[in-house]
Amino acid sequence: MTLDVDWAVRWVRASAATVTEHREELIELDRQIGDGDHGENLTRGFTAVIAKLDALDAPPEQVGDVLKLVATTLMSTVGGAAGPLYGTAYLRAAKVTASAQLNSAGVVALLEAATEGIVARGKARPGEKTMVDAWTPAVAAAVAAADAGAPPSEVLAAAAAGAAEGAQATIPLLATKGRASYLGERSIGHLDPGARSTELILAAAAGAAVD
Amino acid sequence: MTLDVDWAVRWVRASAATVTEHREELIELDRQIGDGDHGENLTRGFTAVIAKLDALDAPPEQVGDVLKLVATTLMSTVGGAAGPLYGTAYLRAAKVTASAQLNSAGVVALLEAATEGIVARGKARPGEKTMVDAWTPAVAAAVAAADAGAPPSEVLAAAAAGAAEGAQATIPLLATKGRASYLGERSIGHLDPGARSTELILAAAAGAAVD
Amino acid sequence: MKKLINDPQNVVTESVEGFVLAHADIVTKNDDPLFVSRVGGAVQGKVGLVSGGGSGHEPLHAGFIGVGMLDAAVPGAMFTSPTPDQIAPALQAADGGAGVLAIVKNYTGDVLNFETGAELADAEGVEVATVIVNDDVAVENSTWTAGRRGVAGTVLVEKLAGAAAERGDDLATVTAIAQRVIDNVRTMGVALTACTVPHAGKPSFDLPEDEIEIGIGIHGEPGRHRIPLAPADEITATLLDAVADDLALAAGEQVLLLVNGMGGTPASELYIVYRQARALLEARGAQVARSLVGNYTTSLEMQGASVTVLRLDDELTGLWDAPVHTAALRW
Amino acid sequence: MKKLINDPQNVVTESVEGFVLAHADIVTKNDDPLFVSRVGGAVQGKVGLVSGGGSGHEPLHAGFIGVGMLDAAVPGAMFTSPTPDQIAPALQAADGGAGVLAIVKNYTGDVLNFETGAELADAEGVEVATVIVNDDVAVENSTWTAGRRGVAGTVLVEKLAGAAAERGDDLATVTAIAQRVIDNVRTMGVALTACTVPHAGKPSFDLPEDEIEIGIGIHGEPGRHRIPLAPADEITATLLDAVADDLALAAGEQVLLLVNGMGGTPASELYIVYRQARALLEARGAQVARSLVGNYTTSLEMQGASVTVLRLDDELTGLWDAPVHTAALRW
Ligand SMILES: Nc1ncnc2c1ncn2[C@@H]1O[C@H](COP(=O)(O)OP(=O)(O)O)[C@@H](O)[C@H]1O
Ligand SMILES: Nc1ncnc2c1ncn2[C@@H]1O[C@H](COP(=O)(O)OP(=O)(O)O)[C@@H](O)[C@H]1O
Ligand SMILES: [Mg+2]
Ligand SMILES: [Mg+2]
Ligand SMILES: [Mg+2]
Ligand SMILES: [Mg+2]
Repeated sequence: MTLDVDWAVRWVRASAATVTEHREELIELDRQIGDGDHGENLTRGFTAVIAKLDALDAPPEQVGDVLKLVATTLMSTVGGAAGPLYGTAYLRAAKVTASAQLNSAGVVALLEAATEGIVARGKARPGEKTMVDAWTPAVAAAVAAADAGAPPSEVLAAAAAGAAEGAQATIPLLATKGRASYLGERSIGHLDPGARSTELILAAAAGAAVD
Repeated sequence: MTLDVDWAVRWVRASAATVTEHREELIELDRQIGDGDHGENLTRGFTAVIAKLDALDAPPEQVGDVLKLVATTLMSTVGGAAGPLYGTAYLRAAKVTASAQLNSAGVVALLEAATEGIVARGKARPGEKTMVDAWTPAVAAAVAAADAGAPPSEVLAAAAAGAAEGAQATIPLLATKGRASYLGERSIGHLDPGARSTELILAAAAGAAVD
Repeated sequence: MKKLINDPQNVVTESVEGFVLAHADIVTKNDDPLFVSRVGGAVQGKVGLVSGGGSGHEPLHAGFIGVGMLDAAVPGAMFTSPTPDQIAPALQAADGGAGVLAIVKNYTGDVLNFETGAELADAEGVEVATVIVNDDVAVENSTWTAGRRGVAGTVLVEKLAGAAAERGDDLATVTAIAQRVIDNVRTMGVALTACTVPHAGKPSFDLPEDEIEIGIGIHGEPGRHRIPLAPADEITATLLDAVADDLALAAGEQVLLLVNGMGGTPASELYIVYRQARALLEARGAQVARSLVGNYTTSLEMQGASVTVLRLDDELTGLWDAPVHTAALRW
Repeated sequence: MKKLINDPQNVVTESVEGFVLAHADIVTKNDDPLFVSRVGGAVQGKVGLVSGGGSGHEPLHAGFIGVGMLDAAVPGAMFTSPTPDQIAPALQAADGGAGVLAIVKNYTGDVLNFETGAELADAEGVEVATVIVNDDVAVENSTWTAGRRGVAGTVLVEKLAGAAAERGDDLATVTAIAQRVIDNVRTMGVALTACTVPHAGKPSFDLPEDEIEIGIGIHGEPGRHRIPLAPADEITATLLDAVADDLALAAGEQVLLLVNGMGGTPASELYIVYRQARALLEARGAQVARSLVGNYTTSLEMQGASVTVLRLDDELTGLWDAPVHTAALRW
């Protein structure tokens, strides 16, 4: 069992759908410890991605082509912290998925590259209450699943579950990166919006793999 | 029975007290159809009057002296429409009370002069929803009482009652003078603040005459 | 009531004190009675310009003292016209021997107090002329009432008459210029929220979350009527149409467009209003030759805006472009 | 949510459109991607100055384009930093052959997007230097966090570096001047009310009627802590002391004092804050040599203010006094 470019397209469409559906929730989370634009920014970005995808003359051939389109579109339409961070994530992921099919190791490589991209740009380590706290356990769970011989769809399901857990675990954290860090102690007790959107996007990836 | 300079001083002190006591009410009335400063303006003005009165080297000798002090102080401390209008009222009243004692005719003359002063400055006729609508019936009631042989204290009581009635009667009026006129139809249904303060001041005059 | 103030009674004196300290190169103040005037005193031989009125409309009027505009300003208590004993010495302080023009907004209180103030100054040998600004088209049937209010158009009167005085026009000419501006300027405003006068402690009117007041003045008075909240373009059309119709604006005319914030409106919103007002003027065939966008005649922290249109001619345009050096307007 | 807007999605484009129409003598805009630059294009041989960031802080940054200040500004979505594809062409448009200084406020988003934007411009042959403004002393432990935010001090960086560029300094010198300003400027702010981002539709935080937020940023973020409403003099002391202490201000020093309104604060209140801040600086033996009071770095319609102190030296004072001709700052 492998994942192909159709999966990637389904993933992107599902990402756009879930981000748009949770727009208000993400805005509200960001309003509490940030500036209230995360849901708006991602919705704007993924809406633009879908528009670009729909406007393509020829369907994309490889997973990497899809991810690269996502990367450049998010970079030029999202802005804020999330734009460059997600943009770099997809760009790095695109680089390691230049093949037509992804097996479980390929899925792990994709997730690892994305996470490394985010860390390279944002310089956040785990525990600083950012999206890194969702990506890191997602990668760990994916690695464990792949090591246990799970097929790509299950690797993604594990990653999504890891991201969900990681997102929840940001609640008690004190933010030391991103806008929430300005709040000091007052950042404690809130779910990080970027961790939540990571959870949504990885759930979309897993969902797209079982469709 | 006549009224002397002590009555005038009592009247002024009672005016200051009642205006201060009704400060919020006058502000609220003015807030509804004006700019919400009438109670503040009159309190500031009468507080200054009392300070001037207290600072006098020698007690004033005549009713007219007291009224002139009130006139100049209100003019220089109240501002707004009420400052010049009340200021002129007291100034004109002072001119016709240059004697030590006021009989009933003298009280009528005082009230008439005050009203004429307000009309001369503000150009409002009765029915335009201004303080003129309190002063005019006050004068009419005073004239009737004096004609019927009432003593000064009863002439003032009649004037106060006339002012109270006149003030109430401003409620259904459409304002065509003063700030309330800008509201057009929306000025209907509200008591005019200047008519209400006139009622308070004339009640103070009557009260000071029976003390 | 949430305000960056100390004792509500001291708002005017403290804020004027701060203003004069911050702009000591342009203005100075007299304390008792309170008025603000140009540093260095009256300009000999120049017609003096004085305005004043209740406080709470900042930068009006003290913010417009300086070369090319006012010589003195008289701040009253919050939303309360100043008193004659303030006005008279301000008129005297502005007199450089060529007489003084008093620019008065049309409110009963302002008119009456300036009347007496002018009388007192006249008794001291100051020649005083007075113009009454009444640009607010929201006041209907104005012949049967206290008349139209003076609102944001006042700034334009002060600028243009100020430029005329600065170039050396005599009192009659400066007065005529001021009157020409008054005759050709109209304004209408909208409030999204009320404002709170410090001494009153509560909002000047209660406005539901989904309604706005059309035709407000600048003293937190309620407007002529209340309408449901609408898109900015619609609201702007209501204001602009009233103004342009009243002005009987014809195609081909040149105008100055002033979009004035009431104090609590973000600049971004004022420019959205400007964009539409300009488009509507151009659709009428008028040409927006000069523009001004910002907080110039405010009502404390009220959210809202007013749209002012002034019909220009070459002379007025030239006077507009003449240098001005005040705290709030400078070029 | 009560705003003078049309579709919340169009607030930025419509308001920039209005801004450019109103100031067509100073600025022009590029539509896709959106940025604003000096009319007439880059000045040959002069170092270009570019800034940008989320919208909602007007007049920052486009209001500071013009002679003596910026060459281009890049407006992002509301409170959202712009994207590299906007930033890169703005940097190019500002390049007159002597390189470009990017003035970036210290927010993760702004820093990252400008980083990429500069890389893209560099690839097109534009020499780009970057300074990061981080004047907000409200952010404690800044070494362990995203660092201090860039707030109202940005205006001073833009003015002084702009004057240096205008007098012909090269890129290294202009950058050094900008950095010297950054090293010597500190700010702290207070909010009495939250603001409402159009797309969010509700206030950025909930604040009871008797509480205020100390140490807010300019994006409607809640502050470091919440205190009961207090007199202006007390609040001002809290802000000024934090700023002056952090700056290690010594007696005898000359400073520039900026009291900045957050957008919804009446001018009268800003001057009350100014009065007290100035008194406290003088009590410390500092001399307030230059002042600026008004809405320069706002958070939409937020009510509140920030106090900024810049340590001056003769060169910086001279650069401050140098002519500037922008929509929002002019002398
Ligand atoms: N340095 C960083 N590293 C990783 N993630 C970060 C960093 N800074 C911020 N983030 C993430 O970005 C999210 C905020 O994104 P968004 O609201 O779109 O941008 P902004 O903060 O510029 O408004 C945060 O919730 C956090 O997860
Ligand atoms: N032209 C006028 N003639 C008589 N009274 C007037 C006139 N205009 C206003 N008033 C009175 O003044 C009152 C308002 O006074 P005040 O609130 O102190 O002044 P302002 O309207 O300037 O704020 C009104 O209620 C009305 O009774
Ligand atoms: Mg955000
Ligand atoms: Mg009143
Ligand atoms: Mg008043
Ligand atoms: Mg943001």
